[in-house]
Amino acid sequence: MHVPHLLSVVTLGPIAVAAVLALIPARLERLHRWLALLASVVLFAVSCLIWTGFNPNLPGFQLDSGPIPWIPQLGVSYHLGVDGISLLLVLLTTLLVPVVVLGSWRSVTEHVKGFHICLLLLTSGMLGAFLSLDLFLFYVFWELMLIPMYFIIGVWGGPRRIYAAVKFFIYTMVGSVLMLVAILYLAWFNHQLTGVWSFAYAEFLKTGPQLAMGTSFFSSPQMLVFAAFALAFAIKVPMFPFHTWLPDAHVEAPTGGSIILAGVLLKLGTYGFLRFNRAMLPQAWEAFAPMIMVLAVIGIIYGAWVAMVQPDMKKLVAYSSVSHLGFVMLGLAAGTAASTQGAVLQMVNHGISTGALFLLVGMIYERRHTRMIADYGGIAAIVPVFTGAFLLVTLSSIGLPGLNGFVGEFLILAGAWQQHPLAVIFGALGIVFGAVYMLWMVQRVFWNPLSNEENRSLKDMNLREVLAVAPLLVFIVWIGIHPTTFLSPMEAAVRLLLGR
Amino acid sequence: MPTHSDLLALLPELILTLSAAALLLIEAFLPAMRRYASELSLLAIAGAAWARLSLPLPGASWHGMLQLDAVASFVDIYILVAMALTVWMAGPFLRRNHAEHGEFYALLMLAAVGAMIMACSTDLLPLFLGLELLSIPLYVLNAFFRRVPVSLEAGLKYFVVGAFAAAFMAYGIALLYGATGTTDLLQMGPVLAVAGVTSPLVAVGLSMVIGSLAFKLAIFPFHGWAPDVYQGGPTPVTAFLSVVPKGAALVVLLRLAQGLDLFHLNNHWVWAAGIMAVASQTLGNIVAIVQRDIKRMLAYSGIAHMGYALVGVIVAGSDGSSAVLFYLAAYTFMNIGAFAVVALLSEGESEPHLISDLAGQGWKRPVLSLALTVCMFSLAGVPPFVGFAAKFLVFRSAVNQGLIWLAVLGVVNSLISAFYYLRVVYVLYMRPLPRREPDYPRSRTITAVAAVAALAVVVLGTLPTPLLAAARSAARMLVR
Amino acid sequence: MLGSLWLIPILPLIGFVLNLLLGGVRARKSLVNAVGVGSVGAATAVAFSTLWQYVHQPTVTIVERYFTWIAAGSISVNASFQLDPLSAVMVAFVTFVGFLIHVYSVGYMHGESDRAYARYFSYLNLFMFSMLVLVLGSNLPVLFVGWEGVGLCSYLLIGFYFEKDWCASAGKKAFIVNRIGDFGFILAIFATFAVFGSTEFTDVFPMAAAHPQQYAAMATVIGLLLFVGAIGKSAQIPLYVWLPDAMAGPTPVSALIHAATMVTAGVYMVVRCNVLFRLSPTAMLVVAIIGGLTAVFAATIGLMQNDIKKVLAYSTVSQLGYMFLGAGVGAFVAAIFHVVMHAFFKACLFLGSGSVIHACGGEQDMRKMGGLRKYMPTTYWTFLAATLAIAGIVPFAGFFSKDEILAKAFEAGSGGLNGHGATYYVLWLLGLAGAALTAFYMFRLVYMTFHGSFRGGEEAEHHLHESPWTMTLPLVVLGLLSLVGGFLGIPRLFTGHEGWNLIERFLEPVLLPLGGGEHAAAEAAAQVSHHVVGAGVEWGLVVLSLAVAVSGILVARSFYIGERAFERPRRLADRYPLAYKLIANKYFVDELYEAAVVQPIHRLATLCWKVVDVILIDGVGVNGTAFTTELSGDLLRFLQTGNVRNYALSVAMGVLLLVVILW
Amino acid sequence: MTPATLIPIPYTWILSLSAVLFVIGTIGVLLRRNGIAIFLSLEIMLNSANLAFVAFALEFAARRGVAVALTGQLFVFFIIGIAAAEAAVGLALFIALHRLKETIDVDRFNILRW
Repeated sequence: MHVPHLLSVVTLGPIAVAAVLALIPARLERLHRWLALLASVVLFAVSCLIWTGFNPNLPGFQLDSGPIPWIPQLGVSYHLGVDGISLLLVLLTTLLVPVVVLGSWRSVTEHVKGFHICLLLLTSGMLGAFLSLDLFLFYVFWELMLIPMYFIIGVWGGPRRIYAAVKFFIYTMVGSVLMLVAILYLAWFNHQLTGVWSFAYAEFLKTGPQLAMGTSFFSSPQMLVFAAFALAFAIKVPMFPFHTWLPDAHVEAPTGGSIILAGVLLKLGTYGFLRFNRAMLPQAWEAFAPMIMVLAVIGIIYGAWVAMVQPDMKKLVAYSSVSHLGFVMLGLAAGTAASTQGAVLQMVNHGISTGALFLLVGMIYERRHTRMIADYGGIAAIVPVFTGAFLLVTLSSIGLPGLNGFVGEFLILAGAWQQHPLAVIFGALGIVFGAVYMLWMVQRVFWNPLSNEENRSLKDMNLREVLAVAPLLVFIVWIGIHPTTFLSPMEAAVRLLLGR
Repeated sequence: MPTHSDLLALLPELILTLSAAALLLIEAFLPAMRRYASELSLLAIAGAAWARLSLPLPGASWHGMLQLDAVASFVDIYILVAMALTVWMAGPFLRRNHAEHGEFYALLMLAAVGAMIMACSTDLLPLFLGLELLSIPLYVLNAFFRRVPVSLEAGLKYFVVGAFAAAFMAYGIALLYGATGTTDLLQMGPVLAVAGVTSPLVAVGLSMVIGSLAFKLAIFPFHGWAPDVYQGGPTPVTAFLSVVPKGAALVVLLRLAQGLDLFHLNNHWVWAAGIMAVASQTLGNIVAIVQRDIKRMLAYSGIAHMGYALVGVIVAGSDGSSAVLFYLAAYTFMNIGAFAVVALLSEGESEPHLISDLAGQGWKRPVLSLALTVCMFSLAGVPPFVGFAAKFLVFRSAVNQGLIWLAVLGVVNSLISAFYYLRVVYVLYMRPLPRREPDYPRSRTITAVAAVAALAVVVLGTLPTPLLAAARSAARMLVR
Repeated sequence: MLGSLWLIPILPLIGFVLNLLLGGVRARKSLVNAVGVGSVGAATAVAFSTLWQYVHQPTVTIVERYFTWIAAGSISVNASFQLDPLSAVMVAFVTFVGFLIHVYSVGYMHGESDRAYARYFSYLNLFMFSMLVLVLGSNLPVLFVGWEGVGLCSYLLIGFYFEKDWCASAGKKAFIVNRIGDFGFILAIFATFAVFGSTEFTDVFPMAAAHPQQYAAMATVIGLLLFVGAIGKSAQIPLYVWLPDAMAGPTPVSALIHAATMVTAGVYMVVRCNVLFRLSPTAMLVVAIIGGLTAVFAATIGLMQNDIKKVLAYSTVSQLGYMFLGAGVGAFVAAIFHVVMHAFFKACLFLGSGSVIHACGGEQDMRKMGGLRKYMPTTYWTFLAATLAIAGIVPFAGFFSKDEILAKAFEAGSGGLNGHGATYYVLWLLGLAGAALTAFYMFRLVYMTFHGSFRGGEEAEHHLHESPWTMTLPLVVLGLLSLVGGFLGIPRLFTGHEGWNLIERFLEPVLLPLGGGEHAAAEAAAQVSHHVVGAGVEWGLVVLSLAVAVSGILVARSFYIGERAFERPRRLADRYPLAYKLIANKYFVDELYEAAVVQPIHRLATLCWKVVDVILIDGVGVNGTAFTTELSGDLLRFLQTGNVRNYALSVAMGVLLLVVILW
Repeated sequence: MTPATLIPIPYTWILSLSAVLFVIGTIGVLLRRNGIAIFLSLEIMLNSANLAFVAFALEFAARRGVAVALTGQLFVFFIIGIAAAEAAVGLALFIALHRLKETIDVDRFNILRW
């Protein structure tokens, strides 16, 4: 079935729904929840429409919405489009939103209205950032995500939520302001070459590679522009030295916030690297790839190690994200078709697995109001279903073959091996450490004697919670057994992107 | 003898002046009418705006002393809007503080006239007159609550430094006159182009003129008065003070920069102004971080923002000028919106407006807090609000002019500014209401003002095209 | 049936899912039995009918492709199974032994709660599925799926009694140590992709065999990496430490996973990739050395264990060592032969010990046993058969397979295989010594457990009883197999011609001939060495190994039988306290690892967190910047003195500044 | 007496005087603490500007051979007027301040600072 401006519907729909919610009095909390749930499910349905309407054989962008002149004086236009890469991430995003709504059903008890409005605005921001084909538009959506996320962490978060929220906001902005200058510079350069003012991605794809490489870093426009973009994305990913906002944000954010944060926001970093740095500034990419690879490998091992010694489940999962995203960056930096596809798939995998982990941790937190591993132990007998779900997700995140995590890591490493076996050797160590910290946590939480009497009265998952997790588990197995469903749509796009 | 057309050209100013006089008379002879002073002045403003928009722009008039072009009209409208918002919120504000006097509005209008004259004058004489006509009422307005110590102190400080700067202006004009034999900017330009700035008279004179304009803008190092005056003065006056004189002064600066072509006339100018701009941004932002009083914080933020705007002035040209004009409009809405909220979220004029007193208001006064939040994010330059569009334009002009360092320092500064703007937001929403809840007044009118301003911030931010178009056409007039 | 190999693993998988659900609803045990045992039984039936068809047609390699599993860029992996003699043999004994042990478990686990019972069988079924995928997989990644799958099941089943923390820890240890091995394995897969552009056995091995010189170098790399995986999975030095701990799991699990099937996966994988190993003398040598050392090393530890299962565990490690020794000397067939035989007798031994433990009410310490012969005859006789088999007494199963390996080792030495003759001689001697030790500790076990008089105390003695038929039946079957199984591979020596060595003849095609080059020469040399060693020498070897075994048995008898039992060993211990301490504490290897690997990493990690993250990046970097900014604000604010004259001054100064700059 | 006998004072002298006056005024504003004194200094500054205007006006008139250079002279009148206006406001302010604090020492008014 054909819907005109399908992408605009997906991107701006949530804002519209948020506006509707804004008009409904705040005391009708159940109504807000149900409306948000309904909206998010419909949103997922619509993005499935995009999937069905998507032609995997076309490498370029499809289903374009626009370009519609927005600020003609500056050559800014509203232009959305989807290719195989963004398609997957859009699906991931829309899949996670209903999960978040369900997951926050009990955990978010005050300012329910505000929460769902923020969530919907955030959704628009993320989708817009994935879909926009105009860098001004992209920047607007990119920053637009900050505000609702700032509120979600700061209002519904834990004890140190304000610190975490501000840290998140400033940290992210540090990167993005320089990116703004870089975008302006690109636009100016594009004007120098073509004589037209434009922020269109397509334009920059043509003119970006013509930026001079110069002799040294500071005399090289392309490298400087690259660095500006890279900083913004490296912080979002987050790559090794820029990751410290993540643990705070994750630990303090409410369950829903953590899911979105880990599930989607981090992907914007890796996506940006692929979409902008890799595609628009190829020569600089060549120059920087080794550095990125080193940082990625450091991130893999460092994240795993630090995760290993965390006493707090959420923090552990947060650091595990640093490690997992390291794999993605490794795949991108290696730059072979296989590793890149693996990286993109791994973005989705990480979104699903880590999202699920945060969801589950949130569930148990609701019951016992502690995330300290030491407060648990031996609860497997009391909450078998929960244990089963958690175990499955754990296995997926440590890359057990047959589950999604393995496929991504396998492709990344196998693809990277052809170019950089050394990096792969170190990266593969991450798989070992991954098993160490995850299984150690599982043992201390679920196995071992029941140390804490308070846990004896734990309730197992109820229907709502099962419904919240189920879709994620389905995808974990699906991607694990038949990844081609998700690999084939992106193949053409990746080939085109690397071809440049 | 002024011709008929000359008078017509100044019709808006005349309307305002006359209604100011009328208000004074009402104050004297019909005290009963006081209550409607605010509405009456709104009417007058509307009339003035109508006159400015409907009448054709004659361009040069009054023997070429006034240049009533698109720029002038853009600034006039902007001044009128700012004033309308101020007047609108002033009504309930004065009522609350039992200071409901017609003079208030009369003085506001005269100041506005002064600003409008400044904006359209291409000769230093009317410029100086406008400047004084703008300043003197403001001295009074700042000290309007003459029983409130801080208000008086604000008045004093503004007066002393203002008069001091005015004296510099006068002497500077004298020197320029001496150097060029004329006070007409348009004639001055060619003369200087030949003579160059190296002659001491010109250098000193120019410095004095620019300096006293920079004083109006509260650009470092002429900013000293701003925090104290903002903090002390009555909030609506502060709101007015924070936008109208700046608009006028910036336009004059633009006319100077264009008329004398400072950018090319003397490459030192770029450095001088660049340093002043960056210094204002940095100082303003860094000191704003540690402020407890929101009005004072907004003063420092204002210093920073004029720093950004000055970048546009440096670039000049149609790009820079349009950016500056857009910036003015943007700044007006977000600033007045913020001050409107501040006017409501305080227990009294003599009380300090502590940021911490906003704790928990976010969920208690949703509309008001949302407006403030929008203004804060906009001031911080976060899309999709107009503040972002404004900064974007300014930095864009800088980059296109090859002044990338200004752009980079600018964005870094706006990053720093996020610190304190965010603080206001999290105090509003993320801190609990204090046990002893402050009983802040409620006023539909002021809430409306805040809401309108916030709405404008959002709409102009998402659809900047019309405003930008106006700014660009105005700028084109400026450059020609 | 031949057209649908997928049916064999799928059945247990279905069983797994169903049992999970049954566990969820706390179904009756009988139902769980029906599903759990039934599914594996069905799988066994299908397997054997398939094999029946398979052996009755010219032995070819059947590859079944089902769908493309992973495909991106140059990487493409099919989900596909292959049936060739090797996988046929594996499938046959895996399903068969697996089935028996499922039956046995019915009796052994009946004490568990319904839920745990269902969980147990679901795990066991999942294991069967994974193991079958492992042996049927037609390329390395699919093999790896099974490989990790069995690892997972072993993790779950070792930690089956998860509320006991040592069980949970043992499970975790098993998984992580295996992961270290898998690290090598997966790198090997990547390397294979890089070198051959495919990982399909049917693509890679012929290619490698055709151009030995070309691939020799990479073969070494890949071979060694693969072997790292094998070391992990098959518990060789230095990664054997997990297997003894794995005995924390239920005994049938130890029998099935940690003796019969999973741990032999490493051997299977090496044999499967024999082409690559044969291309690389280095890899062969390493395999042989590791195997030989492990064989003896583990055996020595086995000498002094008192936990009946621990003894068997170390003996398993040692036997696996023999298998790798075999592979390392090029006796791939013998290795597989030993795998199968070992599956029979070691499963029998474990099940027997399980039946003993069952009888003694969970007691595992042999010092508290003794004289059980008269209480549980079936267990005793089957156990004895298996013991003789592992000790290598004619004509029991172990004799043929182990003797084959030793003989090949000797040949390798005398034939100077790959020019490492001396080393191979040493390895042969090690193997011989290991044989003696094996005979000794196994009979020590038998004597301590079944002979003499019961040392477990009065009321424990009352509960002694023979196990139910579900447990004894598998014992009997396996006991018989340990007796006659060896006849599958009677060497030419006995019968005079190759014909009787069924297994060798059957597995021959797995060893692709290498084409051309010095490797062919090396092969030839190896072949020649067959005949270098004359019949006389071969008989000598046979007699020698028999003598060694018997002597071991006699020593054990003299140590642990009769009224002066246990004296000699005690005296020995007193005479060599150091050696005693060393061996009794398993050479302190676990402690060593703890101190040399685990603790350092843990400390390093803590350092990264507390110092790098919290102090350096966050403290100095992030908060430091924020603090500096705020501080400078706090200083700068004092420029604002509040004194109007200073403001005027700054205006004047500003003008002056402008003048200076503009002038 | 005839005008011819008058010796014109060179305008530079007048300029110098105005410059001196301006500096004096500036220093006065910066140094004096008494409000009225500051205010007077401001007046001095403005008047120095007047002097400068007049001086230039004379010079230009002489150069151009016209009776009077209007712009300069005009400016003087406006500045005088403005000075008066400022005087009114300023004195009013000081009175209010005196009412409040019994002093017009500007250094005493520093509640608002930092």
